[in-house]
Amino acid sequence: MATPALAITNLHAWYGESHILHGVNLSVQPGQVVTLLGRNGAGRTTTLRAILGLTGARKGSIKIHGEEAIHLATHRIAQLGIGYCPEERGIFASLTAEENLRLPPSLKAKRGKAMSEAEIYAMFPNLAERRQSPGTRLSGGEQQMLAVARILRTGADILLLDEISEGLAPVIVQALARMIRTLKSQGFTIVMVEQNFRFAAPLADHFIVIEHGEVVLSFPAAELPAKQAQLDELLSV
Amino acid sequence: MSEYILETQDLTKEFKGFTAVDAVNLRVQRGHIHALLGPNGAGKTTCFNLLTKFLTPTRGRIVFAGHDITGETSAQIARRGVIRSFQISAVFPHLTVLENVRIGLQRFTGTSFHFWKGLTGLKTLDAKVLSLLELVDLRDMASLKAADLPYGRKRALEIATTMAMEPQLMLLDEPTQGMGHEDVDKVTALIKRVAEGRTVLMVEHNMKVVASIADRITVLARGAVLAEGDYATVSKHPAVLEAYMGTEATELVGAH
Amino acid sequence: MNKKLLGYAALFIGIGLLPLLGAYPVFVMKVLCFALFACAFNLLVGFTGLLSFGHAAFLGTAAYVTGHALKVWGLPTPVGLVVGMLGAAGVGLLFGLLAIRRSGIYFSMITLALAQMLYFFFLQAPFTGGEDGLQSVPRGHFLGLDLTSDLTLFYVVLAIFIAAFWLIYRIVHSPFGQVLTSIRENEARATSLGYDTAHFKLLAFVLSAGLAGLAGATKTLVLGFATLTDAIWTTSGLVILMTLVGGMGTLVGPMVGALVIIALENKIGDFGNWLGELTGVAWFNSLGESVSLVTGLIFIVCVLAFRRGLVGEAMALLEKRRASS
Amino acid sequence: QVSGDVIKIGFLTDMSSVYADIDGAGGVEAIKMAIADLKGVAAGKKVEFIFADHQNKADVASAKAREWMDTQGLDLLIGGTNSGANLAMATVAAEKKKPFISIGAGSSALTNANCTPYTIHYAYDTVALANGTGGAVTKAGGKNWYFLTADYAFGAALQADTTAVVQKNGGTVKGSVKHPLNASDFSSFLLQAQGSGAQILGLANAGGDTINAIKAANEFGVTKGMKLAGLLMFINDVHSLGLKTTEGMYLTDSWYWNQTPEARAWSRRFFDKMKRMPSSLQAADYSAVTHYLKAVDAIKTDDTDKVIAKMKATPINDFYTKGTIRKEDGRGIHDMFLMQVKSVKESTEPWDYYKVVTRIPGEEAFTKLADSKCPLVKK
Amino acid sequence: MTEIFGIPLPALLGQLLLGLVNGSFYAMLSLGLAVIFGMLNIINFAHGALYMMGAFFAWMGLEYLGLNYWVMLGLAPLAVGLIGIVIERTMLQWLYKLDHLYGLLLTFGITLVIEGVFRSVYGVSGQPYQVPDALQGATNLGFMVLPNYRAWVVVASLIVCFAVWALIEKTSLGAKLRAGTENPKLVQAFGINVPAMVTLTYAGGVALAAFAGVLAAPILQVSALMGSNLIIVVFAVVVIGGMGSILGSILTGLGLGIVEGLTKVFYPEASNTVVFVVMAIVLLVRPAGLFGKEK
Ligand SMILES: Nc1ncnc2c1ncn2[C@@H]1O[C@H](COP(=O)(O)OP(=O)(O)OP(=O)(O)O)[C@@H](O)[C@H]1O
Ligand SMILES: Nc1ncnc2c1ncn2[C@@H]1O[C@H](COP(=O)(O)OP(=O)(O)OP(=O)(O)O)[C@@H](O)[C@H]1O
Ligand SMILES: [Mg+2]
Ligand SMILES: [Mg+2]
Repeated sequence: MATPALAITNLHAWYGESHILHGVNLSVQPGQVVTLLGRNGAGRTTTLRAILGLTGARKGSIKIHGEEAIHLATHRIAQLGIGYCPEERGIFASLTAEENLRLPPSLKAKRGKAMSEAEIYAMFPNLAERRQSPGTRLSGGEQQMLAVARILRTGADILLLDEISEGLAPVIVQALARMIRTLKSQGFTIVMVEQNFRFAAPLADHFIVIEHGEVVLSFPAAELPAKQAQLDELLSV
Repeated sequence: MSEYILETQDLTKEFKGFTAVDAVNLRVQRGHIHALLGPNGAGKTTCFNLLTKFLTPTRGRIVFAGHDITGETSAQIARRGVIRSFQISAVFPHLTVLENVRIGLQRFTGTSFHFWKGLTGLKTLDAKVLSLLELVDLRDMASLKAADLPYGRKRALEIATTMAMEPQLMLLDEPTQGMGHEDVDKVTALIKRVAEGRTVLMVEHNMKVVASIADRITVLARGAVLAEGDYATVSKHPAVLEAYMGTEATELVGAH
Repeated sequence: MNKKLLGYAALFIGIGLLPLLGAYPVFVMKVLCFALFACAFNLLVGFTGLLSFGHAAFLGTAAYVTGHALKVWGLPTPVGLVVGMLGAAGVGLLFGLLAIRRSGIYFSMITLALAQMLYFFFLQAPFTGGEDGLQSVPRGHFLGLDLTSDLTLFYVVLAIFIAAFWLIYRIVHSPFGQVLTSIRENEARATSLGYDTAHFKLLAFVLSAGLAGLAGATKTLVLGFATLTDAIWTTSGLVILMTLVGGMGTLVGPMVGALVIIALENKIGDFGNWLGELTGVAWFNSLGESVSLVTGLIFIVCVLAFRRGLVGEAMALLEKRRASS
Repeated sequence: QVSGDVIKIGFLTDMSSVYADIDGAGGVEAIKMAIADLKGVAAGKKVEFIFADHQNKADVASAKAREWMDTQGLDLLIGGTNSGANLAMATVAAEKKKPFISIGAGSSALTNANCTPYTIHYAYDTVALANGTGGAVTKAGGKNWYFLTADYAFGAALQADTTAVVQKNGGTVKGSVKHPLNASDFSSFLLQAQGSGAQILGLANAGGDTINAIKAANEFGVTKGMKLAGLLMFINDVHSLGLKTTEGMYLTDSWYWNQTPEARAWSRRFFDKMKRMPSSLQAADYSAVTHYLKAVDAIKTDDTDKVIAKMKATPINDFYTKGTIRKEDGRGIHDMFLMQVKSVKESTEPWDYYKVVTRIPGEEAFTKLADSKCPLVKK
Repeated sequence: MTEIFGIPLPALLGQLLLGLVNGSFYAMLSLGLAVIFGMLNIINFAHGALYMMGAFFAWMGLEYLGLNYWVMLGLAPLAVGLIGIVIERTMLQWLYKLDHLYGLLLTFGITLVIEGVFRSVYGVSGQPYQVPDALQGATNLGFMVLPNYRAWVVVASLIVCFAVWALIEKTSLGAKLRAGTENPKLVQAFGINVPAMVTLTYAGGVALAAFAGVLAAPILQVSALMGSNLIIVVFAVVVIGGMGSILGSILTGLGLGIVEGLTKVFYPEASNTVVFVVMAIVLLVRPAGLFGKEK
């Protein structure tokens, strides 16, 4: 088996004294699309943040393309080929849309295919129109597009996407789904956190359910029908 | 007396071009445990900050027990009996457990500005403090420094301090966050117990906790109220299902 | 508790014996005055969490007011001291009302700026004697004691110091002190419990100013003059250093810090000469001219490696040992 | 009968702050030279010398002086720069009954309102400066004055003393502007001075303030319409400003290194050690210590009263000056000199900065006994 | 002649212009403080000392190396910037996790050391520094004689302030800085070396101070203490302006220079204190400062 793009073993993370992740284990193969499921507050976002070293303290092992990243500074981790689209979108108010888009630098160790600005604007025509507006003046949907768009420029080949379909109009969600498929076909590795199961289900190769800071269920897409009942119970409100 | 102890009208908070709380009309019934739910960043903590004046609302009104408290300071609101806890535990780390609780009780003695007095006057409060600590199983740890407590015990201490203020309305921000399973159950039981005769408004991500103790639930998303009702209603509410977790995996157009 | 009391008693008796053991009383008195100044400052920074960068204003105000009261108005010595202290507390109230409006770094910058404003006022005001200062302030009598003798004055100053120290101890261990501690540890939580933290901070500020004033007034009495040095911003820096070196938030720390820093100021030249002789490096001989350089280095070392100060570190060490045994 | 079997001389001056160059380490060197020239012995006893930096702080000066007298058996205290510090030292010396010679302080109060039997004010004071520059410039036709005054006691005294002299000589004062001590920017004050239409701009300030004011005056073309009179300037100030900016200025001083052959000879020795020419204060440091040690040697005791009496009884006659110390108030009385700063062309060697314009006899330069408010002066 | 409150109009204009000169220095220094504060959350007390260092480097360049004003105008900020890098890497970076007050205390200590070194080597009486030949002389504006050098100072500082503003508001580097001030962690998560950016920001901020120092050298005497008096005034300027915006700190700096200039005409005794008085008033009316953000 090839080196996993991302391999996490026994990851613990804290916010201050609050112990959020209690030993997460997961592994993602290159080119795979993995969806992290779980209830609100289960720790999925925290998992993504911990990969990048954005939580308070963390412990365990995180290997990116085989390279141990637990002791690296955040920007060094990112440079290993990670593109992060945060849950709260992280659009900078003091930057225009275009500046937001151009903010992440191209990564040196380019493994994936970096999209050009033209390709991006072609994919999200709304953004082209509003490139001079201050970032946070865009509508929620536009902000979400911008947040995704800006990591496609960099050449990162592992994308961590936190609830990108949230709050978007159905057409856009469809566009995003198409986009993810395209990205997948181009060989991107994708880890998605999704509430919108309808959005995630057809895209994912693999599902992982997190509960109380631990992985409680992990199965490939093929097993989805068999696991559906268990999944419903784990995720029911 | 109105049946609602707390009402907000069009409560709104905007940060530099972004609305964190959007025209929220919240009504909390006296005696209820009322849960505030919503995804991360939905504006729950911001709501708490507005209610206790840690942030000034951009618009809207807050009425507590028939008084318009929109213009009052944090301390005034607290003295009206609205006491909050914080998402990240808020104890006084270098005071002992006993002193932590006593500092709250002390306010009622009216001696808080007496810089010339010794602490003997406060000792009379200790009995009451210990009985409060008893409630949260902290009595044995009364003389420890708060900083040395395990995290779950700190949250319990925080609740004890909050209770000491005899609040009419307790605002608890994620009281079980960051705890192990046993602690979660303990704290849930504790909240249920202390809620008797008071009103509690709490933010909680743990559905098990919410399902077991909440009388009423308000769900926020993107700063606005998405749904409201008891657990049964809310958990079936289509918008909530949509925002939380679509259980029917209906296929997306064009999928597969 | 009792052990602590005994410890303090021993400490003060020890200090009381110093002149009899040949220590130079004026030097010890000066250290006591600065120790009191640092203790007063520490009441604010150590127990309330407010870093004032303008405390010299209070030392200076009281020094001038007391100096003027004794020399020009001819008031009895105890009255002069009290008047100076009240003057400082009054200035403290005014500064406090403004500075309390902001917190953190801004609070520091505002106190610094206000103190600088007062400094310029003192520089120009006729009653301060400008840069010549207010000289030859008479010591007078205290409760029938003639204070011209250094030794008599010494015991009076020591008594004042003990009284003030007791008051500070009292404040720290009072209901009010409890609220201050809670504000320092977690202001938001204290507010949420219903305390108007601004009012508490203001009272703490005024008390600290008043006590710093007492230090300034006493210093005028000891040395017989009040000068701009008392009010200049570097003096504010000095008291921060004393507290930092000794240990913020400990009761005795500031005393130790004051002793170390004053001794350093006085002895660094000798020390430099000694080093110069020892090492043959001529530069050391000029160390006496570089007090501020050395002070700056101590500052840096303290902030980087030694934030608990001498007493704080010692206490931590003791605690560790106790915990491990 | 020498106390402690040594003769201990203490010197407190500014060694690190604004006046450090005027006296400071150079003053220390001058005193060491004085002691060495007498082979380190007086009245058969060893002479010891200690010094410290008072950082221009009266409190430091006073505390140090007190400590030295209480614990070190000090026999003579020399006060370097700064009036505030010197007034404080004088108080302590009087209390401890030790001789105190003030060299660098300007305040005439030292031997006037605040005089003591133990204070000797050796070199100069504001009155002498006023009489020198104020008097000479007015007599030379500079009748219209405007003052740029440092806003503190010393500046005010200098302005007041000079005003009196100007008016006595038939001049008028058109106005004055106060600037804060250690002002960084003088442009606005100079603009006001320029608008006054006066002929002479009197600088009633010292050190860095004088230097900055002169620089700015040149820059703003003030010097085109007005003549500058520095009321208190030392050669170090001129050195740091350069002749280009200072040429033609009047100033009053008690001594200039290139004044006489003896002065030159001593100054060369000093230069070899310090790499700069001595200021008048440094020369006075040497002179005063020599005068004291010779008095001790003559009467074979360091008893305060006797030495002071001897010093007052003996005329001073060395390369620094020829004069006396007035019995009544301890004021050193000697000639003062009005000098003019040479132009670059006139200057023939490094540090060749002044030409002497007028000699002002001591009796005219300093406060007359009749005008003194010193309580020791019986009237 | 037209008079305003008894002051002839030309004289007033002259004073306003002079106020602008001083304001230029306030603007450059408070701008540097604001930039540093934005990224590091540290109030750089050492700013005044580094400004002094800039002036000293200009003087030393001429004295020891024969490098003229124009060369040093570039070199001195560079050198001070390098020193800034050393300071940030060896000391400041350890404090980011602590209370901001420690940053203030540390930089205060650094100030004492830097001043102490220069003072022990060069004493305190100022070193003269000549106005460069190209800018000698003065221009008669009719209402006043304005030395060419001062005019240059205003122009140069406006250019620099504007350039810094443009750099921060209009370039991609500036975009990174602005983003970093909003959310440094996220910016770092994009693979941008934020720690290095922080270091460079500090270097840039202090280089700005050094640049101001070089500009000041021919106006003031170059002396060890030239920075410490200025810095407190600049602090007051910062409190008045509030740490809100780049433009805000520039405008506040210039404005207060002018206010101070006017005070020198109408009530010179207060010229040292007027900035502090303005500060007190602003605090009463707008505690966050004129351009300050809500807490
Ligand atoms: N910055 C923070 N400080 C303290 N606690 C936090 C912080 N961010 C998140 N938490 C807490 O950590 C827990 C896990 O949060 P996380 O964001 O990982 O949840 P999630 O599974 O992504 O849920 P959601 O659907 O709400 O996004 C929650 O209890 C949350 O409140
Ligand atoms: N002071 C502030 N300035 C700007 N934005 C803020 C501020 N405080 C909160 N926000 C933003 O407001 C939104 C709501 O935050 P809030 O803390 O209320 O969320 P929450 O519902 O409590 O989430 P969680 O479950 O993670 O605790 C977030 O996007 C947050 O970034
Ligand atoms: Mg999440
Ligand atoms: Mg929250």
